[in-house]
Amino acid sequence: MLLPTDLGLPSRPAFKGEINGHELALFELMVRLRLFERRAYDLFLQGLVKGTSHLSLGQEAVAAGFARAMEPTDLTFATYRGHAHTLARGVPMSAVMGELMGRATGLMAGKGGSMHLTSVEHGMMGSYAIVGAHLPVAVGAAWAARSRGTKQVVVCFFGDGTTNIGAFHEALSLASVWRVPVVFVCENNLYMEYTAISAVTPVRHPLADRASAYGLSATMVDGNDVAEVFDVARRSLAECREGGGPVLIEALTYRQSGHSRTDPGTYRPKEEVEAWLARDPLACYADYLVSSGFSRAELDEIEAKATAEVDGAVEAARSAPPPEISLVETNLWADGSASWRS
Amino acid sequence: MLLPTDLGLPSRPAFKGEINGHELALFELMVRLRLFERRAYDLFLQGLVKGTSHLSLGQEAVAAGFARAMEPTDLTFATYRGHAHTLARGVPMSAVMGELMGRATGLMAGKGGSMHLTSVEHGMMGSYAIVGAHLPVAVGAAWAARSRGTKQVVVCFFGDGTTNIGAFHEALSLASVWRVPVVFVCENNLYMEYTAISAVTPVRHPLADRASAYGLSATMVDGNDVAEVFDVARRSLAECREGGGPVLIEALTYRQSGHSRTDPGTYRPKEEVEAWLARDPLACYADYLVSSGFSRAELDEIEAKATAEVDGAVEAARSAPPPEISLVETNLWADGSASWRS
Amino acid sequence: MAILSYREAVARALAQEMSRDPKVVLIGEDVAAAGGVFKATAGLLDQFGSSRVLDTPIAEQAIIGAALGAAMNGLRPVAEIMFADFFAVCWDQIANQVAKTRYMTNGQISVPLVIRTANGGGVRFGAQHSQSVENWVMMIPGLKVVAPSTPRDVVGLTAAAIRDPDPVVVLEHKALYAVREEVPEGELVDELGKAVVRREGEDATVLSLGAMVPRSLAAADRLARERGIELTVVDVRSLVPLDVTTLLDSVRATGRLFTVEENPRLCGWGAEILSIVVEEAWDDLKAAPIRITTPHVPLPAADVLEDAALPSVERIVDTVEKHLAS
Amino acid sequence: MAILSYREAVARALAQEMSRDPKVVLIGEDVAAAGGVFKATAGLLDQFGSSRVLDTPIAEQAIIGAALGAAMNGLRPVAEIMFADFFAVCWDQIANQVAKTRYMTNGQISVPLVIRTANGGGVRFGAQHSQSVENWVMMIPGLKVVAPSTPRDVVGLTAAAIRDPDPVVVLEHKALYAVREEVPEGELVDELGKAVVRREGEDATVLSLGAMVPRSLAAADRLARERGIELTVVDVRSLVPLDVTTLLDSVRATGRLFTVEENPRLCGWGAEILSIVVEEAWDDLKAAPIRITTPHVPLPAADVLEDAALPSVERIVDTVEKHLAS
Ligand SMILES: Cc1ncc(C[n+]2csc(CCOP(=O)(O)OP(=O)(O)O)c2C)c(N)n1
Ligand SMILES: Cc1ncc(C[n+]2csc(CCOP(=O)(O)OP(=O)(O)O)c2C)c(N)n1
Ligand SMILES: [Mg+2]
Ligand SMILES: [Mg+2]
Repeated sequence: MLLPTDLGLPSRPAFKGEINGHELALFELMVRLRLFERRAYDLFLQGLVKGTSHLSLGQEAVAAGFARAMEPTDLTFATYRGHAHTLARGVPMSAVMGELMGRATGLMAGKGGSMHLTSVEHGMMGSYAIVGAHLPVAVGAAWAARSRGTKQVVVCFFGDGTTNIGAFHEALSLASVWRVPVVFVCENNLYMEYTAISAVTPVRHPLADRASAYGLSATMVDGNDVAEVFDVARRSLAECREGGGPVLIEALTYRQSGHSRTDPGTYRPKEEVEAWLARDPLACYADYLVSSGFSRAELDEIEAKATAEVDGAVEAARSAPPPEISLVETNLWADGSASWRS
Repeated sequence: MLLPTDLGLPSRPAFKGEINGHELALFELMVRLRLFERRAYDLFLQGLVKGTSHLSLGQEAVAAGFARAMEPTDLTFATYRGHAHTLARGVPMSAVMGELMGRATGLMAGKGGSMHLTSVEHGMMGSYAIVGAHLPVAVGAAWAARSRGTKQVVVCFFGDGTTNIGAFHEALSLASVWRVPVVFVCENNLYMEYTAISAVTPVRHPLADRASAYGLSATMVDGNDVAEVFDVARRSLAECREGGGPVLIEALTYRQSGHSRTDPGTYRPKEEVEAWLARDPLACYADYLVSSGFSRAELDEIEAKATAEVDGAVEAARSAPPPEISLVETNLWADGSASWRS
Repeated sequence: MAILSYREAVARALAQEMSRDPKVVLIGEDVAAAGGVFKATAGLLDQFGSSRVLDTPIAEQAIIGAALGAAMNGLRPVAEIMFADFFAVCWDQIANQVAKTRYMTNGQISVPLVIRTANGGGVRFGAQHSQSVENWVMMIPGLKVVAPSTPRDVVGLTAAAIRDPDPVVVLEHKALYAVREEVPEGELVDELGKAVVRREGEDATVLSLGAMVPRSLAAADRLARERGIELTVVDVRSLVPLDVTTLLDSVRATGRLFTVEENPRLCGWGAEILSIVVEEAWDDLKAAPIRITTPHVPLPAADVLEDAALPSVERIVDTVEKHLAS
Repeated sequence: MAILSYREAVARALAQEMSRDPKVVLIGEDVAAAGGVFKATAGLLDQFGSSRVLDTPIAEQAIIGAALGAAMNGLRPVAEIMFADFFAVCWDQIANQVAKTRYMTNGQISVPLVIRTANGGGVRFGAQHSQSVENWVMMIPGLKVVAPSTPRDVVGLTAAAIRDPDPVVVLEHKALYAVREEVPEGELVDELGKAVVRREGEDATVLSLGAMVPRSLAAADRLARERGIELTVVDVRSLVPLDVTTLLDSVRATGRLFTVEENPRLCGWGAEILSIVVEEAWDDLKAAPIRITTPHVPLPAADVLEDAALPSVERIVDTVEKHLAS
């Protein structure tokens, strides 16, 4: 069991980060992510979303804080737990919902599914379902950005469990040697699937305790504190953009739901779950906003709008046709075909 | 360019380690390794050793110091640069030479070759030609040792360049989490093939600077100082044997020859080569022995004996027949066959 | 007889062998405390304790490497790789180390280990969690490969794999974990390298394995009922060693061969078996043998697309019918 | 015309394309300052500078992953994997990421990258540095695969691979690096997916690629000289896309097929081509097509053993002769 206090976190986020002018935008984004994920969960239970799905409930502050700090041309690389990161970059809910429900209107017309959300148009370069695989890819994208002088920064999200796999190590080494503009963000939600990360990891802080192995340092942030995340994100992106090389951030947060659709998450001690629910990134942030002068009513209005947006997205996906089955044999190659004959 | 002094090493090894009673045995072992490798090189030039081969010239103190400190039941895992480690565990020269020359008398009857020397009988569990691959395997052997209560310690040798590959990271993490009796020995010879390790590695000490990432600490030794290596090896093995979990050692040394047969090593600055040749592990140790009362004559005698042994091994291999070609289709399976049909 | 699901059969096989031989140990991600993400190892930690059932970090190279090292030093490890797709992250350990060790050392080192994994598609997991890797492993000399299609066979083949002195890959099919059937009580151990004729008919031979077996049987029933076409359906079960005798006997009897495989098309196990049949039973063939495969594409996620990609009962029926008619 | 070695042809192809397109970059272990361990990239660092020719740590997952990410973001990387055997340590990047990205994103992301590697045996490097991985890559949907057998083809096929908008694996054959021939001056670019008939004869068709092409040609010469048997020898050159037309045309003309491959036997490219031929040219076949392969074992290191394992001129001669006689 890891209580927030064990990790040196306050029992509620402090919201001390500099977010001037972004207060409501951050709130809106988090609400949208939260409501989308809740609805996605309901739709699973109804059998309308098939396969598997990994929600970001409880981790919205990381996705929101970063996305809001990024330039439109910056690039995101995320994992199978990628709904929030995809939406946060501005991808329409209907396209994401369509993909989850396997409709023709889906972001990839149903070819990718929940674990592979990608929207190049929005700088969302992909969700990767093999743990660790996207870290080297992010390094490559950042190398190209530097080499072409695009001023893009690449932000690469991954979990605590990912720090034990080989690709993580190779990617961080290479990123450091080549000094490329990538921000590695470890969303430490304390679990790799059903196993507490502490049970299978030799250090307490999976990313931060390893930074020096790559000649780098790391920043730890309260991943449930959207103000801190946004503030740190903004500074990290600026540092990278000015040639500061790779930046490492470990965001301490908590996965409020199970690992994936089929997981009730019963292996987590009740006290731990409760302590983390008490520092829910959204509820705490709403309280903070009210305490700093925003009205509950305006927050409620934002929430209502987000609910309507989710409703609309679900409706659009429900009424959309399934993809044409001819799609199976398309788009393997750049000429649009899937033929292995010349 | 990395001079010994840049790494904090004395210009000649200090020979301060505790080696009481092992003085001549260590000398003899190093001489045997040296002369064997030199002869192997000559045989390449004559076309009698085919394929490729990676010599340990200049690195003999590591192999000798460790092997001498190990119990017969302990296990060695090594790389393609494995002649020295194999001989040091007591494998007869003729079997190794036979394998290099592809004869029926070879350690694996020619099926493995220079890069895969293995002699289970001598605790030499294999030479691995894929960089990093043997580190997880060593962890598994150590896990079995602990689980079966055999009191064996596993010693796993690898190079500086190996610390950048994924398997290294996975192996060290798992070894630390499971706390198994393995000694990881990084022979830091400053080069990965033709590239200086410093050009492609984000930390100065490839292993030592990364120990903390696995919740471990590391010991650095002068890898050209057989007394120090032996002393540290003995203590590390004892620590592991008593349940001390994984131990990390970075041995600073230098590859006096090129990377492999075809490499003249011209990319190395002359000054660097000279500085390291001046601290040749064997010549310096001989001087040390003489200065501490051993006679040149007894050393010469040991050398003469070793020369005779090498001569004998070459002669035996030369006159041995090639392997029967029927061997190609044997020993894939435990029943001795290689059939894919039932 | 107990009714067991395919996933329960995995745990039963492991328990049977772990009870019998203290050297058998199980490692993998979430296999211990959580009982496996497919719940196929549920209860084993309680029964055998934490020194024999071990959770690992997410580090497949370490998992297979550790299993190999342990197999070299007196244990008989069973390593779980959660999804067959993840063979890719530990492919060096599987293809270059585990498979080659015995040969390279000229028999000095035996490698009695089992790699279990959830193989195959049909559950809408998308391109990186649905692959059928039968051909990945079949093509590597030094690996034995089995793929059970029923709960009973899960027990028999897994037990045989664990007792085998060589590395065996057990391809469980993730779309079958919920399938239930009666499985005899008591110790159950099969022999590796035995195909089973699941149905006999004289018009053509259909070879399949894993989740394609029930589909082939359903297609055969439909063809018999609706067209009077009688198929022999052979469950290949073991790709290495391969029961060439049973396969050829059947093809010789019917003169016609169809393979049904989930592999993407190129270099699948179907191509291999077809080649063997052509080389060894040429004169007995009445027509060109035909492969029914997934097209040569990654698997799409959406249900309609995945269903269109994988060989379906309809596609088997149509293909067989069309070729028998011509 | 200049006389070029196969290894020089690699550098020439890369220089040709790097001069033409500033987006083409080269990464790998020892490729820059050292010019490659096979000296196949010698001179490129001097010519194109350290921002376009980069040494990497020993980290193949990072090499391929970085190439993929760079290809997504505007570069056209050529990544060297020193030995084809090392595909195993980055197999996830090759098989699960590079190959599937375009399909999974429904065409949003193109992946114009090239993976070059030293493939094949014959130089006594043993089981982990001698593998022929044609089938490893052919079986993965989303990879194009070429395998030049001559210096001229190295230039033409490598240039075509670099210009192609999809991922292409170029299998250089390490036993051919020293082979020399005249190569035309000026820009040289082939088309992917074209087989070349190297020799025509009416008695049988032999399909081969890489180092098996010169062996097949030598066998054909010997058979012509000593037995009056005239073979067509087709250099397949490109496994994906596959020039089915040229292959089938030849088989239809001769009615007999032999494949010669270095892959270990099971699920090799020979099995695939044999299956295609059987499925599509059944009526034109006069006899069972025959595969000549390495047996299904890892490659041994000793010269006599390796020579016995790989298809040799003698084995090709004997096999063809035996089957044509019967
Ligand atoms: C190589 C690989 N191994 C295992 C898995 C199965 N798996 C999917 S998610 C996951 C846990 C990842 O944990 P973490 O990195 O902490 O991310 P989180 O799910 O908590 O966001 C595992 C083991 C996988 N997808 N890829
Ligand atoms: C996975 C893999 N990548 C690359 C190689 C090629 N290679 C063989 S040795 C070597 C250098 C290894 O350097 P280091 O670990 O320092 O060991 P050293 O050779 O110096 O003893 C390389 C790159 C390999 N064998 N395996
Ligand atoms: Mg996690
Ligand atoms: Mg080195």
